[in-house]
Amino acid sequence: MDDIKTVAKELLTSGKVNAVIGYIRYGNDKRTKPFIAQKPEDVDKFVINNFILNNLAVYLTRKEVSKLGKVAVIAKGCDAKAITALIQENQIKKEDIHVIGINCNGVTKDFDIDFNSENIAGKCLNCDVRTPKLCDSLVGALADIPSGEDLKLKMIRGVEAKNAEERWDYFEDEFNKCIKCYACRQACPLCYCEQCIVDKSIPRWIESSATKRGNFSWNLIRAFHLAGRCIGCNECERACPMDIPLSLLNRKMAMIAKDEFNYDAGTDMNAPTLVGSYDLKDNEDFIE
Amino acid sequence: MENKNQDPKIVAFVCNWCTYTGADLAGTSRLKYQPNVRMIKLPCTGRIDPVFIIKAFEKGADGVLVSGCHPGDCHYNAGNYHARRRWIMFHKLLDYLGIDESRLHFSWVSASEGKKFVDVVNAFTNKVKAKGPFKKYENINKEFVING
Amino acid sequence: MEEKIISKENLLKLCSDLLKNNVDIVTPGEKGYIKIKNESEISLNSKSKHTKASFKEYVFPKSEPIIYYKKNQSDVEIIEPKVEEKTTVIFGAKPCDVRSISILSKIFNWDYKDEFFNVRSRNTVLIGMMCEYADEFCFCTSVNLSPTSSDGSDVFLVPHDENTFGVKIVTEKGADLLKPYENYLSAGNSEKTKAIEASVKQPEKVFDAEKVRQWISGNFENDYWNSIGKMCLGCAQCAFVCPVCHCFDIVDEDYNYYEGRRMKNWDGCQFDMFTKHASGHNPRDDQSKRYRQRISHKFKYYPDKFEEILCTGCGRCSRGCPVTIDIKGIVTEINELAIK
Amino acid sequence: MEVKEVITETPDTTTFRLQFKDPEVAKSFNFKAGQFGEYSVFGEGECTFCIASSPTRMEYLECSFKKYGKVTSALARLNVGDTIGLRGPYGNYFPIDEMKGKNVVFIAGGIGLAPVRCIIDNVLDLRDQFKDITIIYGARSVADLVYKNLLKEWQERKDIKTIVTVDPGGETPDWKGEIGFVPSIVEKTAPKSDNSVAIICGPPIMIKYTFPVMTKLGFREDDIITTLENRMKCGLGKCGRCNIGNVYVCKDGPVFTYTQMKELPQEF
Repeated sequence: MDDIKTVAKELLTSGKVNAVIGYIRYGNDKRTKPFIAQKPEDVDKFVINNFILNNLAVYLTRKEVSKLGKVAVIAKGCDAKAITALIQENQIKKEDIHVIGINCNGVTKDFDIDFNSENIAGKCLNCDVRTPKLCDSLVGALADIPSGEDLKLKMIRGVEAKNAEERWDYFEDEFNKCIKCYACRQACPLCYCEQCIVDKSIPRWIESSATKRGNFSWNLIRAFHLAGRCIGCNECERACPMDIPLSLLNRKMAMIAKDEFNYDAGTDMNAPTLVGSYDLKDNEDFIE
Repeated sequence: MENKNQDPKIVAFVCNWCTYTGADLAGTSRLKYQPNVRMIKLPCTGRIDPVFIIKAFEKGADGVLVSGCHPGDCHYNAGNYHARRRWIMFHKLLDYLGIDESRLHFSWVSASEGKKFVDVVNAFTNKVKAKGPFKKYENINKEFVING
Repeated sequence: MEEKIISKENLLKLCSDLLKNNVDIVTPGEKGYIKIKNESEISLNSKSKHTKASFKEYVFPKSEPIIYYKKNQSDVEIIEPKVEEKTTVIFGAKPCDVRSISILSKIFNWDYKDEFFNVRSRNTVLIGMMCEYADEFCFCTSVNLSPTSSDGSDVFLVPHDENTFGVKIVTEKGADLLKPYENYLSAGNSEKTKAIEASVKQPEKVFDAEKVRQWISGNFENDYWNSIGKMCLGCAQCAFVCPVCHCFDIVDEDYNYYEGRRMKNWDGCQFDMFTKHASGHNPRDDQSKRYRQRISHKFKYYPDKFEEILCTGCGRCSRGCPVTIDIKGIVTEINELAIK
Repeated sequence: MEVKEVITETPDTTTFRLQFKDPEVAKSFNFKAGQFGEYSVFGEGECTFCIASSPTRMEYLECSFKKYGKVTSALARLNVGDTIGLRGPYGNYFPIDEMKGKNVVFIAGGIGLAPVRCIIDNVLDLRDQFKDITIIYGARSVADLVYKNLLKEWQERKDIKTIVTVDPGGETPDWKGEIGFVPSIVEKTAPKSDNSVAIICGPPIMIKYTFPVMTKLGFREDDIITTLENRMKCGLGKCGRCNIGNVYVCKDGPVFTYTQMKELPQEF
């Protein structure tokens, strides 16, 4: 299996791409940050380890990056799903990017913690895309990963078990923490709208104030706009400075999409999107 | 906002071609239904964005009724199929967040179903009346309200 | 400056008494600064990591109404809200956080005086505590602060050991707060306090703020800004957790057609919408320009205007940044560019 | 404030004539030419623009705005008798005292005439204290010219020189004024530059190309004055968005000389 540096260097020197988006170590050994290499020698800083948390697909739709021309991007299995979803939604073209897939051995929940069964990210526990489905080159080798308990799923089940009133109270409290910094939106690879619904002011559908009402509506609509689109990279939750358990919403929506339509986001770049298509046999028990 | 128990506020988002015409038919047929519904006509159920429903609740609606053409009858061929798929996701999300499912009602009412429209409105109004005002949403609305 | 000693037991009693006297106590919790209900929740750990957000929201709330209006026919009635005059004690804040109030009061009091801020800060008593936590993102020493600085605090605590704390009474306000509880305090031991303060590990001083200021003045169009702009995702996490970022937005909200309120909400300079004109023209239309504004505002514009660096070196913005854009690293690099 | 009169200037530009509801406030309110206000439609928000009438005519205030965003659209929907809010006056003003005894050139484009009009009226009311007065005004098309009646009035006055121009392609068959972009008309007109002050306001692109023309004509950079525009919210130097370098446009502006503008970071 090829080494990331060799692959990236080859892409840059041959001129196949103008830039490679990857990870470099930052600060201590348990932290990385995204980095855009434009010169072959920049590639030497690239690392692949258990702390490459960022989903680099978020950069592909950004104006500052698309200016660079054709880019290569390092993608874990979940990141490759995001790229697939972006292609599905016609935001990027397959031929404009080069995906360097990595055989992923799991990542941590956050930086600065050890990689072990306690700290492994929930999304890695039952991961079915440790080898990315969509990639132009593949690097790294698979190894055993620690197993752990999927706490978030347990939380979802916990919320489901509550009655409606308790659920409302729970989410009202959680959402009330929101400060409207929109880190969740900006960190999300699929939140690429040029103007977000919350920034639209004529009329103002979603209030920008961080009040209970504004927060509730914002988090509700964010979850809905990602329904059937969220690929579960969980970057929103990691980015949230107020520790709102956003995955409780996104994952629940993905579960609904699976139950209702047997749909998994980001698995087939040629498939129609979930809300962009329909089936005559869709469930309508709830409609009178 | 007073006397909410007797007088719930209901917002109906209806499609221009079927339900609205159905409501018209109810009118011309002199059928009576409860007057709590404020109807908002849209070109198609496919145009009913979930933010409309959120906004309705924000502005104090106790119930929201969404209605359009039966499957297969859409004036634009597939608008209601798209809408249906969206509603499946949306009503499950609202339920998960703890918004009482019975405050949001979906129905198909065609242009010829004046009677069905009356029944739907009456049944839904009674249901919302029984539920009483939407206290939970009112609470978050009234944060920082004038005079405390 | 008067110095006293207080035992942990008495400190808790003091908090309990304050709570009984209807004083709000805000203390660093596990996730953020929290208003406590019981004195046992108080934070006495000088080694704890910074909370994710600062206590800014207790003096400058994330959202607050500035006026209410009631319309009838063509007339409008305006009701101005009153900020409640209630004493709040910020207990056990780090020296970098405590400093934020005096920095912020410069902007809120030049020219027009912002009463919302002033009423709150007047009623806030700051009990700072020496800090024994330093990670790679801390740089208080570089912005002329230190983990032992009582600058900005009304009362400053220095833990002597697990059960005793040195109490420095820094301001009148601090003395007034403690006056009724004098019997909890005993004579001070400033020698010991000094020794402990000297033993605290100080974060390394990594840049010279004055050099950085000069470099920024002459390098508005430097390519260096572009390299950051490419990586920044454009959220306002950094601004919202920052103890001294103070930009805000003003929007109207209505309950119904006749009644509503005008809100003052936090806003951040990394948003595209922040400076976008109605016509579509945007003076800062690129992420690198927006990031340049952030750094320049903190290390040049604010010092130029108010002689105060708009940064306390707490490192929150970097710790929380989704893509680890490290302000300390960036300013250090600027410092190196300046030396060259 | 009560809307007393609504004047439709162009299809998308409206002028309001406003009067204070409270006579006490009306008595105490005063401002200087060039200052701006924060106008609000309750429930929609606030919006910043200059006071377009002259401080020498205090019986009413005027403001002109172009329908663009949320608040201006809401303003455009208002009728006579409606109430709007006004905070202000904010910002600095044109140095009218220093301009006395000098030649004055006013150059404006599009809706940029509104802030200039304030000072023009002010100067005209004190006509004998100034020397030659030249007004050069341009708009995209004939339909986009604002204050048509005033323009006519100015053109009829013998003691001032008024030139009105429209961009090429914007003329109508019966258009009698100049055709051409403002900078080239300024160059053609070549107003006297010694002992003169020029006041310029218009779209950024017009200002950008007029500056070199002015320097070429021999105007001192200190004597070229313009008013800047930025997105503003508070008007009090707090909220941070109108900040350009060290200055807050809402406090230290909106009136700047060319010299001052050159010192600022080029970010407007």
